Amino acid sequence: MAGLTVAVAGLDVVSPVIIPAGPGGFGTELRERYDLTALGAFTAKTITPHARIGNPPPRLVDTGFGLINSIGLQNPGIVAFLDTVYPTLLPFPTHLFLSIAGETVNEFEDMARTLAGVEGFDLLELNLSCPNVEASCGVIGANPQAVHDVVVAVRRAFPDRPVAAKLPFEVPDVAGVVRACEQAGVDVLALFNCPHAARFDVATGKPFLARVTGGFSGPALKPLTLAKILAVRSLTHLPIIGMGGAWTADDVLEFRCAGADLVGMGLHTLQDPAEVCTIAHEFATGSS
Amino acid sequence: MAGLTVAVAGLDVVSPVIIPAGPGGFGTELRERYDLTALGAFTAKTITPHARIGNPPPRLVDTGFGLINSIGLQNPGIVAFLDTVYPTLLPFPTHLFLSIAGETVNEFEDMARTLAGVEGFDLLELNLSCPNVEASCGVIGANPQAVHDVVVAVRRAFPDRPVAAKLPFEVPDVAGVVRACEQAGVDVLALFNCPHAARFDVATGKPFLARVTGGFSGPALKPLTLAKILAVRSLTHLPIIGMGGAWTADDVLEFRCAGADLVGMGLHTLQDPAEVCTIAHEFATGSS
Amino acid sequence: MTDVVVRQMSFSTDRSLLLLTVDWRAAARPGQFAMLKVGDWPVVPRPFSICAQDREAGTTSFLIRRRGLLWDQLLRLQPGATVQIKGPLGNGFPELPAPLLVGGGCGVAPLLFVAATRPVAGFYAGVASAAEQAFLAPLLPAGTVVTVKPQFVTDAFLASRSAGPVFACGPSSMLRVLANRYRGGPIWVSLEERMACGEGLCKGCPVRRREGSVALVCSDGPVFPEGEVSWTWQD
Amino acid sequence: MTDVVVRQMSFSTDRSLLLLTVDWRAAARPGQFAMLKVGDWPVVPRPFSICAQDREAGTTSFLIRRRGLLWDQLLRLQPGATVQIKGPLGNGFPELPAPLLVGGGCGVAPLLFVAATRPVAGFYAGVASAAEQAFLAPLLPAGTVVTVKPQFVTDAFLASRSAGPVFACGPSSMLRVLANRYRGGPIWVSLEERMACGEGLCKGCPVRRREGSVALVCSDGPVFPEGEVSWTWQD
Ligand SMILES: Cc1cc2nc3c(=O)[nH]c(=O)nc-3n(C[C@H](O)[C@H](O)[C@H](O)COP(=O)(O)OP(=O)(O)OC[C@H]3O[C@@H](n4cnc5c(N)ncnc54)[C@H](O)[C@@H]3O)c2cc1C
Ligand SMILES: Cc1cc2nc3c(=O)[nH]c(=O)nc-3n(C[C@H](O)[C@H](O)[C@H](O)COP(=O)(O)OP(=O)(O)OC[C@H]3O[C@@H](n4cnc5c(N)ncnc54)[C@H](O)[C@@H]3O)c2cc1C
Ligand SMILES: Cc1cc2nc3c(=O)[nH]c(=O)nc-3n(C[C@H](O)[C@H](O)[C@H](O)COP(=O)(O)O)c2cc1C
Ligand SMILES: Cc1cc2nc3c(=O)[nH]c(=O)nc-3n(C[C@H](O)[C@H](O)[C@H](O)COP(=O)(O)O)c2cc1C
Ligand code: FES
Ligand code: FES
Repeated sequence: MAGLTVAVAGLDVVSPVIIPAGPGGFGTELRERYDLTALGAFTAKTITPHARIGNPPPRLVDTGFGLINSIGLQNPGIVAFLDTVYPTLLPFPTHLFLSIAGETVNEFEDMARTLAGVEGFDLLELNLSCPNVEASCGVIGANPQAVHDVVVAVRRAFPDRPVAAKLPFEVPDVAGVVRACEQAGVDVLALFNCPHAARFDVATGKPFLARVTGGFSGPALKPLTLAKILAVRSLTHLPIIGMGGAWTADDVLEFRCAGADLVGMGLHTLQDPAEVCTIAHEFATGSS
Repeated sequence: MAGLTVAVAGLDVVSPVIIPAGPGGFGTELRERYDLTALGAFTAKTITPHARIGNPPPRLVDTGFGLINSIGLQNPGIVAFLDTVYPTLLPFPTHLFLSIAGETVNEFEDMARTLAGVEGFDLLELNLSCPNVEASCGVIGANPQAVHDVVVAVRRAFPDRPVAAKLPFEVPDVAGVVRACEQAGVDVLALFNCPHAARFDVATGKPFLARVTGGFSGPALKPLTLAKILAVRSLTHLPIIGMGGAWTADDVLEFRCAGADLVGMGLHTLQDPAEVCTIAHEFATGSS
Repeated sequence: MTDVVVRQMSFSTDRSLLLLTVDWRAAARPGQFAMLKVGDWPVVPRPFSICAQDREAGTTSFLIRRRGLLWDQLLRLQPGATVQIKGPLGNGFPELPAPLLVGGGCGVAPLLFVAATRPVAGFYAGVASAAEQAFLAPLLPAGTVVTVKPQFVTDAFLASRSAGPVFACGPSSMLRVLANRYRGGPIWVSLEERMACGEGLCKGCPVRRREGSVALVCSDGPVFPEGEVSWTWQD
Repeated sequence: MTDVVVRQMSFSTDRSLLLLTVDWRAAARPGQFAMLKVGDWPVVPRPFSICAQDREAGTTSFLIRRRGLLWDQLLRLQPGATVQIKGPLGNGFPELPAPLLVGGGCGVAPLLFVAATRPVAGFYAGVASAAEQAFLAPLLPAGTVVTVKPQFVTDAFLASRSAGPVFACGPSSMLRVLANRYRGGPIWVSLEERMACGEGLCKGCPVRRREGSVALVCSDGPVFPEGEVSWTWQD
């Protein structure tokens, strides 16, 4: 395998393999236990204006070829995150991306302003697409006008570092949303968050998850994700972080064939962070 | 397992397991080689006003947990179908459903009128959702007004037997389309046709399929299909034929938990028709 | 995950339980668990308590109940085959000298490991069938009280009027009966929740603490002082 | 699909070819194929030509090249394990008495079966490496002309100035060279196309006929008179 380093939104990225928001947690544990230097980037789990305890259990159900999760953005809130978690991350061994979600334009803007004053991370990702919360942060990404408004406000409050927009898997008007991202000044598209999925226990007739549906991820998704990334690639020159089903080094290459610049490995990170780092390392060094 | 016969749109169906349009071909071969009596129904592959040679090869690519197909509605056209294929099907050993696709309201209406004069089948399915043709029959199902217009015309021309609408996997306004189906007089919803998917050959960087994307089916889809069926079930009392990822007898039960009345097994039929008949038989007789 | 070789597989006569022994010498404490996976599929590993370790032979054993997708894959294994493992994970039981052990079903697995590391004040095991009883008998320390369904292990234990610290593992209904009715000493419970990472990353395995915060069964547990655990979830 | 037991597996020294022998006595004609699947995954079976049958032993053999997902599953098999099979499928070669055989790569598989059922006027086999040549040698009839890459089997065959009916199987580039340059008699080609059902149901494996219609490789073929096949696809 030839080495593959990538420049995205002004960042030199040592490997196209990144860890997307959520499956790697906030980074404290990973950073202690694994050698993350060969990763292109690590994205910390989404943080919100206030602490969230997340959804009731069961939060997970396996589907054989993937996993449905219903975490519900469990996080300590931005203040506690910056006070207690963030200091343990620095300096981070690779590019550090932070992910935020709000329910209103103001919430996004306030968080962005706070983070504009915080050193040590390289990109701000807007989670416009969490499938596991009822509030509007779960659906903003499907609405071109809402996307536009959030991004414009964030750009104003957070002018100096790149901003990524993480879009939902199911968007009625993809072209409209992509155009809104371009016009409002997004630097990177993160495609996609998990689509809605469900499983039922046939013994009881009841759903496995407390909240019935959750977000689906894993290798089962790959063929669907690839078609969607290809469609977006034909609409824009913005750099794309592709994710949803990437598991192997060949998958990373396949995502790049479809038009992704960087590739996130969510479920794989969650089951085996060391292996994801090894795959990243193969790309970083060109060994295999 | 308890026996499970179902009444749908006035038809007594011996088993909830059916063969959906396409994977079983037109029925001639299946009828000769397999005992179809325990199936709830068999749907013949979609026919169109004129013969179609279908898409260039490669038409298939495997994804491990499923298959992407790009058949492109290869069929002899309604006239040749009725002259040469249809007579070999009768009498059909279980309920026979026919599937049609047109590019305009008129084409649907004309085919429906022709079929209104044809005895020997039990339900007419409108394929409003083929992912593998560029013409409008691939997208009608995503547009409430178009669905309404097609169904109203078909109902007028084909008044005496039930009509099913087969909807696309990706519908921006599901509630609108379901309402259009109800108002225009659809008897059964067939949910769903295959979503768009793609795979690339990393050795060449090129897509595996001649037409780049195709329709995805197989067990990988099940969790996504179940969430979508559940959403439609909350919108309507119309009977639902669920499909997209059903493989085992337990899957059939799981689809029914989500709200499906009947369950189509596409990919499984294509690899092993005998096994699908056995599963159907278990439900028909209550043995297992 | 690390590849390890299957040394031995033995099934109960009704094939509802499997004792799986693999070549893995990771130093584990009783109450810790490992994530196991067989082949490529299912892609998500499952958590299983460490049931025994043989330091000399360099092996670790798991007691696995018949259930779901992974079981079908386990059935295809032969000694010499490879499985993937990640661990040991979790906190384990405290280092108390002579606990009372109360286990239901596969909940006996971590307690067997406790009993192998120290003298215990009593061992109460509830099993589903006579076949399981026969299968577990050689693994249980002398003097273990075994109840078979429809008998409840909690009834036998409470009737014994034992007193002292308890380590309990089993279905949550069983743990709640103990929590409500045992007054003879502190209880540590080993909880189960669906897991994916097993190491605190995914936040998939929450349990509410009485004071309101959320703990993770995999990395804050699976063993908790019973008094800390809230058995319901309120927003 | 039917479960059948693996009797024997032998690999070429470079492990690029596998001769897989299973307990399956379905009566097949040379040129027919079967759909094979290993375990639950990949879910779609793959087509492989029947390469040999031993009526007495009740076995059937396939010659399989290293490639893709199924290969990884095949590597996990041991004799005694079970694979799933559907067949025999397809039309097979015509019953001509003494054909000339020209095969490239795994295309030799169906031709080996032809040669086992009748005297042949000549056998030309192109292989990828010396390791493959050594592996195939005991299977090929005496007098077979073997070419090793970068030599072309079509060059050797055309240079021999043979005449008579030809059965050919291999990469489509090879078949097209034969079609363009061989004038010594009729040619039957065995085609490859991606398949899913193997029995004419899914319409996934089309080939255009010169007269414009679409045939299915699985059920109208895989063997076609060369003159019927259109090597390009025009709308
Ligand atoms: C710390 C810990 C230790 C454990 N130790 C043991 C042990 O020693 N022996 C043992 O037999 N089991 C043990 N378990 C339980 C074991 O992990 C589950 O029984 C197993 O994961 C389910 O099998 P499966 O996933 O293959 O079945 P699946 O077919 O995947 O499960 C069927 C359905 O049940 C769901 N499911 C999966 N896991 C669970 C679960 N834990 N609870 C409820 N539903 C679930 C699945 O999502 C699936 O939809 C332990 C669990 C934990 C958390
Ligand atoms: C009638 C017939 C007879 C055959 N006989 C033999 C035989 O005797 N020995 C033998 O080794 N092979 C034979 N083949 C080819 C064999 O079926 C493919 O090589 C095999 O299916 C590919 O392996 P895989 O699917 O596990 O790889 P995968 O990993 O699934 O394939 C890698 C990629 O290639 C694609 N692919 C799958 N099949 C094909 C194909 N046929 N052509 C091009 N791309 C494909 C897959 O979709 C996948 O995306 C035959 C094919 C046909 C149609
Ligand atoms: C357990 C889990 C938690 C997740 N949490 C978040 C999150 O907090 N914010 C977010 O933007 N995406 C979240 N995601 C989505 C991932 O960032 C990513 O889009 C997805 O996992 C990619 O698919 P893959 O798992 O198949 O690689 C989560 C995914 C999983 C599996
Ligand atoms: C090879 C193939 C051909 C298909 N052709 C048609 C078709 O002609 N008309 C149609 O409405 N659906 C067609 N479908 C979709 C199926 O009817 C069905 O929606 C799908 O296969 C269900 O998913 P499953 O394969 O996972 O069971 C086809 C599917 C496959 C796999
Ligand atoms: S299983 Fe992932 S946090 Fe516990
Ligand atoms: S493989 Fe299905 S029609 Fe040929």
